[in-house]
Amino acid sequence: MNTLTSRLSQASKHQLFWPVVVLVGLLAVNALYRPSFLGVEMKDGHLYGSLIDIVRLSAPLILVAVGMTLVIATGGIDLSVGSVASISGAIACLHISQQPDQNALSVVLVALALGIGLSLVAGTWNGMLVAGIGIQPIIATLILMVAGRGLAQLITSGQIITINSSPYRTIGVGYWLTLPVSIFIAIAVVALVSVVTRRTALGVIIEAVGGNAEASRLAGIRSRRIILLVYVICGVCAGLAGFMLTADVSSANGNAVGLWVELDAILAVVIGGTALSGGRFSLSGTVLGALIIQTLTTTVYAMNITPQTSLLFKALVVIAVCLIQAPAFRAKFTRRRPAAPLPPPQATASGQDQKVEVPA
Amino acid sequence: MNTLTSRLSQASKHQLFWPVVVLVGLLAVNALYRPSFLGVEMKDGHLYGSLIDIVRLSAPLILVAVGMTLVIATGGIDLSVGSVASISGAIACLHISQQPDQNALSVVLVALALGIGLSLVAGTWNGMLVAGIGIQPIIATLILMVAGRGLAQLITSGQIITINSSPYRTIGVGYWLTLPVSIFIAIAVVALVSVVTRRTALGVIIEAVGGNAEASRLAGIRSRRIILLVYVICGVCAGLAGFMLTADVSSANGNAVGLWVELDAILAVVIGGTALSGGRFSLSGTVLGALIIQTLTTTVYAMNITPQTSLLFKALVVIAVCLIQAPAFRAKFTRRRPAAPLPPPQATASGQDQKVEVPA
Amino acid sequence: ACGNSDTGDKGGTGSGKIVLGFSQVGAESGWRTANTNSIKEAAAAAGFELKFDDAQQKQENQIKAIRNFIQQKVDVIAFSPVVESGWDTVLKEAKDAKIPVILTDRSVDSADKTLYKTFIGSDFVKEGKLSGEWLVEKTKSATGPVNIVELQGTTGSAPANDRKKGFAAAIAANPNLKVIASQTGDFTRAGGKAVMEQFLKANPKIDVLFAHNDDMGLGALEAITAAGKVPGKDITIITIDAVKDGMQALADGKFNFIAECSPLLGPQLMDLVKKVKAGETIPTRIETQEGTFTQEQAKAALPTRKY
Amino acid sequence: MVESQPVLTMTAISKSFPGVQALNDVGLRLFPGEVHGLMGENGAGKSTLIKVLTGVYSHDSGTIGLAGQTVRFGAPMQAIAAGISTVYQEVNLVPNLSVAENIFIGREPRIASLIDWRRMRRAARHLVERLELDVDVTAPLGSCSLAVQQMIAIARAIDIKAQVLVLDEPTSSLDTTEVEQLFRIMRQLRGEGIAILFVTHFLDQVYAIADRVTVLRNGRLVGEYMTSELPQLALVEKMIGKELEALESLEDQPKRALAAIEASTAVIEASSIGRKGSVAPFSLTIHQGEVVGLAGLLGSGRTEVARLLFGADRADSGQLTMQGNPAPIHNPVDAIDRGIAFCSENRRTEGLVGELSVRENIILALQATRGWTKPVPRRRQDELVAKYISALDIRPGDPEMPVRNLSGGNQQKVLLARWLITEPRLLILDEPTRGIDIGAKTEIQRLVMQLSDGGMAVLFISAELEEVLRLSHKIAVMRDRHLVAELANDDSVDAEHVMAAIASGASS
Ligand SMILES: Nc1ncnc2c1ncn2[C@@H]1O[C@H](COP(=O)(O)OP(=O)(O)OP(=O)(O)O)[C@@H](O)[C@H]1O
Ligand SMILES: Nc1ncnc2c1ncn2[C@@H]1O[C@H](COP(=O)(O)OP(=O)(O)OP(=O)(O)O)[C@@H](O)[C@H]1O
Ligand SMILES: [Mg+2]
Ligand SMILES: [Mg+2]
Repeated sequence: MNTLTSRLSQASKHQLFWPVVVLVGLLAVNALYRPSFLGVEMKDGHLYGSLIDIVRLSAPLILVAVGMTLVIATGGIDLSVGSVASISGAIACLHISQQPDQNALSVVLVALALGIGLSLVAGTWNGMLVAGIGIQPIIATLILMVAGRGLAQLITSGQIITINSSPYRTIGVGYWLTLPVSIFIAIAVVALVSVVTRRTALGVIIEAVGGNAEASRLAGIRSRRIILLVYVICGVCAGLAGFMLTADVSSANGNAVGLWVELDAILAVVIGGTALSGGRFSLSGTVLGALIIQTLTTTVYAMNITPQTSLLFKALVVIAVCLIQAPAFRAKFTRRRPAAPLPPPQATASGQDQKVEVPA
Repeated sequence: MNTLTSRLSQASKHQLFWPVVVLVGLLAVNALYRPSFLGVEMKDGHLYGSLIDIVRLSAPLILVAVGMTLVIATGGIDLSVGSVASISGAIACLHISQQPDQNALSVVLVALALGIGLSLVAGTWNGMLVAGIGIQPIIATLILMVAGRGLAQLITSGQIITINSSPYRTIGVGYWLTLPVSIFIAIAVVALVSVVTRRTALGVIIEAVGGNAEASRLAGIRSRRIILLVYVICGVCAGLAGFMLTADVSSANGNAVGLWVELDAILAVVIGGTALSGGRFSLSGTVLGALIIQTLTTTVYAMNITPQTSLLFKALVVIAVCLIQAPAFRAKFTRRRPAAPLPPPQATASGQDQKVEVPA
Repeated sequence: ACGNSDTGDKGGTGSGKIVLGFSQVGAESGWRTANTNSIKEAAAAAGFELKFDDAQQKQENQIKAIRNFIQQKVDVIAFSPVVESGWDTVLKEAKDAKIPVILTDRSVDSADKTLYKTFIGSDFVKEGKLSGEWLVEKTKSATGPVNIVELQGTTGSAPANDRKKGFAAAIAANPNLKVIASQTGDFTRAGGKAVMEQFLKANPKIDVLFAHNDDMGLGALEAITAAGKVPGKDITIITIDAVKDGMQALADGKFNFIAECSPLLGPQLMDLVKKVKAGETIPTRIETQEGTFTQEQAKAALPTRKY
Repeated sequence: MVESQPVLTMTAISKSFPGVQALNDVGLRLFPGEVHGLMGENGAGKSTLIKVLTGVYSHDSGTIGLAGQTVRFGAPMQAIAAGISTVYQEVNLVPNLSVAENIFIGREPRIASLIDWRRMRRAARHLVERLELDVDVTAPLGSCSLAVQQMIAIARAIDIKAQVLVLDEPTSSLDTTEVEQLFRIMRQLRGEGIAILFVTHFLDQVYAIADRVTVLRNGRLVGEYMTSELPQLALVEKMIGKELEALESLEDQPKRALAAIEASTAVIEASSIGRKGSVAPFSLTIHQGEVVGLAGLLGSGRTEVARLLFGADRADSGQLTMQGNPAPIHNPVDAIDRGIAFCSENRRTEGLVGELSVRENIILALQATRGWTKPVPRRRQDELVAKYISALDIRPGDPEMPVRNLSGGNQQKVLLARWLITEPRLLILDEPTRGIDIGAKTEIQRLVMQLSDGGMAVLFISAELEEVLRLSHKIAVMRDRHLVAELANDDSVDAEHVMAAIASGASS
């Protein structure tokens, strides 16, 4: 028993240990480059500083990544999150912009409802394609990823919709208890999702479906519903992120909102230690991953790295993360999974290659 | 015995049958919209017409998709093809642009050598990350996808390199025996790859690794080498495509060359009937898939569909293909594999849902 | 602006109308949409049949689209190149097909100037220069160093390269003017804001912001106010384009100067098309009528602003 | 018969996994031209020892000597190259490749590096015939029944010209006839001087073929014995380390009266249920407290029958009746809601979720019936799990261990536990004792009897006819995907009868 708990704690340390190290490392680099980077001052009633920016800006990514985590845990993937964010942001801003009194709370609430509504539809659509018809997730969601931009364009009729609604702005740039509101939203969502997955059986069932879908089916799990559900959740998370992204600049640009966020989210999930092959997932890991990615972006600006090299810089850090995590994986694989019931090829490929690698 | 073989043959028909139908359908639509669409006339010594354009423009996509097919057959994926194409095109153009006589064959040959060289390096890099270190393919190649753009930028130093070299142009827009040269290149590569994979054991081994990496390893296959190899092949194919793309416009734009081609390639592979979960692959299917995608794009222009709707249009066609293919999959799943060892989650998820779906 | 409605005509010059094939860069900004609208309205007004194509920022798309125009035997082709170079091939094809080509708003760097009839559009270098010169003028009294931060457009794009070039050339006149940080904001508000936030924190003393377009400037506004600074006062803001939101900001005194980059070249384009079709000779470089705006001029112009 | 020089010597081998000392100072000698039985309970360390030998795992300490010089394989391919050919416990082949490709993968016949498909198929067909299997070598392996797959794996192994042949529970789901085939070939190979290491839980098989046995217990070496000098009981005691009165008590279980049971209400009535390409329509009635055994040759369709009753595959003809009223079953969910449980034959692909812990795997089916919104309270989980871990003696008895880390037999027990806690009305067991050691096997058999005495209906599929005879009140005989006979299992019936029925298909 003891040995076990200690081993588990070890493992979990493994899983979150390295991401934490990287995050701290990045912050340290910034601090060295510019000591004031870590400084946080009080400006008209709220905290102010690069750290706060990072946290605020990472909020939407956290939302998207949390939804993505569940999808990936079932062995799927959702490429359409960026487009969904763009759509929900667009519809919300469109509605507000058409109202006489943009500051009316009711108006904003309706706008949010509309956005969430469309996100639900989008999520359901993805879920149906994957679970209902059985199109492979990458393809199924790729469709909405591409077509979604078109939809967003249609909603904004190709324009950039500018709004002037303080309640809506609050979502993106408001402060509460000296901290950005967006953070509280992100925290709330993360908390909610973890409770729903971990206090109910949803988490285990998701992991079962991701781990061995056929076995789950024969165990009487309604995999289709579960899969549908996670895509819906993912869609809604993306929709919420869309509000933040548009509220941040009080305008909706169908083309730009949430561009590339799907890749960032996938990275966050993987850096957080959830395998793309599905199965066990870690929400806390994902949150960490999101923070790392945002810090990376901010670092590029803060250190004013030239646009050409910034991409390389980012890539290098990601490699670094993967590399230092690899040994941990490897150890895990060799110690805890040699007889793994065939995880999907890539995973196995790595798994077994690592085994091959084990030094005699 | 008989029933089985006939069933197999059916299946294989299924596999290419529907893509062909779709392709023909698309062409038919165009012909209806503008009868001249199918017309091919002789213009100063070479054939000229929409069909020719489709074939010529699809050449680079075919190259990329063929490489992608092998990678996907091992259960992997290569997101970096676009960047690799951009890099090899950039280096080639850079070299040519720096020479006094851009038309010298030797110059062009060196340029090509440089491009292929870099592509090899890129492919090896991906292969090492996936097979060597065991990073999950999406992430491993995502790194190069992102960083590669940066590299291309650095090579072109953020500018657009324009060249004026007829031998190089030939690769993209030249004609031979009244047909575009690029076609012959594509055909040659496809032929080469099919021979290498089908006449040697390579094909089977790839399918084995993709089907059950652990088992392949126990069977004494050096999965790592195979995986490394396919990523290298994929890289080189992407590099070749890069030449065509840049030669087509006699200039290299680090940002633009090969943008989104990875998605088109993945679509082509899937439409061609190769499962993203790895295992059996079909090169002919992939070629068909590539032709469909290109025809789709051309159709959008020829029928002058507005940008917002064009995306939707494309998406719809892709769904259509996936849909009509789904029953075939479904049938396969239910009839031939109730006890088949766990395909990766998403596949199984669909697999089993399809089973659940089978009407009584 | 969701595309044009004409799909009836089977292409070609079947009907008597002049057929104009136009390939647009994309719809990346309010400016671009205004440009698109201007062209569509003008075409309709002139009674042309417009075959409109959106290249979505991709040169390949644009080349393919142009080839299609050639096949469809349109009377005149016009397009705004996504990038400067790599057009010789397709332009030659057009020339072979005896279809005149007009470049709008962005030029190409083809050595052979006969490949296209004319280039009508703004001069990005000039826009940069105008911005720079205004700043030099404004700060000539300044004794100490003036710290400038620059929000570049999308890396590698012609407007970004040229505006940077022109601006740099202009401010060279006053050694006090220094660009202390320059980062791409991808022409978007979110980009401009995120970058500016860090600029503000990294550089305690920022006197001037030069943004390659209004949208990035507008994004930066948020960052500046959040930093407790007053845009237009503590930090002088110079942008390019003069889209409605930008002009509003200028009129409200949040911006200090905008070099116009007018998208309304539709009418000009249409009578060029007529001329070309009629075989008249026209100059190979035509600049869109556009000016610059100070806060006062903005207040005046705003009511009559089309976009 | 023991020759001078052992071809393979493993000495003082130790291997530990986190929390488990799988092997502790174990030794093994293999002589040319012998069949050597490796015996031990579930989790004794047999498979681990084999995987250490072939380089799947690297051992912590100890030495391996092959034909004189010491070796240490970094990967299976090296072991193969060195002449060690292995059939691993869990069938490890590539489902999407054809039978022929699976047999020859990694060593395809070539003409100057070009693969020679024709020769490959011919050779494959030849091999399959040698094993007297009737399969299309171009069919995808995934479409073959588990037993067939196991035979294919064997075919592959024996075709590799090796000096050492390792077979880890090759007979676990084979029927007597296939076992006979296998033994014939093993003797033949032994005659050619090949050393064969043979793992099984069937004692009679050991005595039928093995010259010597090495016995492991809890990862330790108990000893090496000549089979001829070691009586069954002694061997069993060495394996489980205690007297085995259990077995005896079960042996002389009286056959139980069918009449009483036939009187009791029918739990399920299948009338002409069938599915094209899988099983011909059949009718079968199972009563409360009745154990119905399915007998048949390999590939006769037993698993398919089970899958149909459970809705794992959808029947395309006939209907089901439960407690008198029609009960259409379209999918496992329906079946489970109606109190049917199906313990599938292929635990690895259709049973367990390797990544999840023993506890989560055991709870899974119960949880599924409640839906995800109503989680089984953690305390209740722990009780249930603890209860069945001890009841089935699952080792290591650590509920939080990933189930993939358990030994084959223990995994099977976990799967069994999953279904037992759902307390079904009808329990379908497809090869439930596959790969399970004698001790546990008797436990499970007793369990089945208890359950049926308690009124549970059981459909019992096993390749082991004795087992079927011992447990079932009624035996349904399958042949070529047809249900050809039903025998009331009274004292008159014995193995011969059943075999006869299987052969002739004569109904009774
Ligand atoms: N998973 C499967 N997919 C397709 N066909 C199968 C599958 N399993 C079995 N079959 C076919 O159905 C026939 C019956 O197989 P099944 O496993 O039901 O027989 P069985 O009596 O259970 O024999 P075994 O002892 O192999 O389980 C086999 O001959 C095989 O060809
Ligand atoms: N990958 C692993 N990680 C951790 N423990 C393992 C692993 N593989 C095996 N074990 C443990 O090692 C012990 C021996 O397992 P092994 O598979 O060798 O038993 P076995 O003799 O083959 O049993 P069976 O007859 O059931 O196959 C078991 O306790 C098992 O739990
Ligand atoms: Mg074992
Ligand atoms: Mg069976």
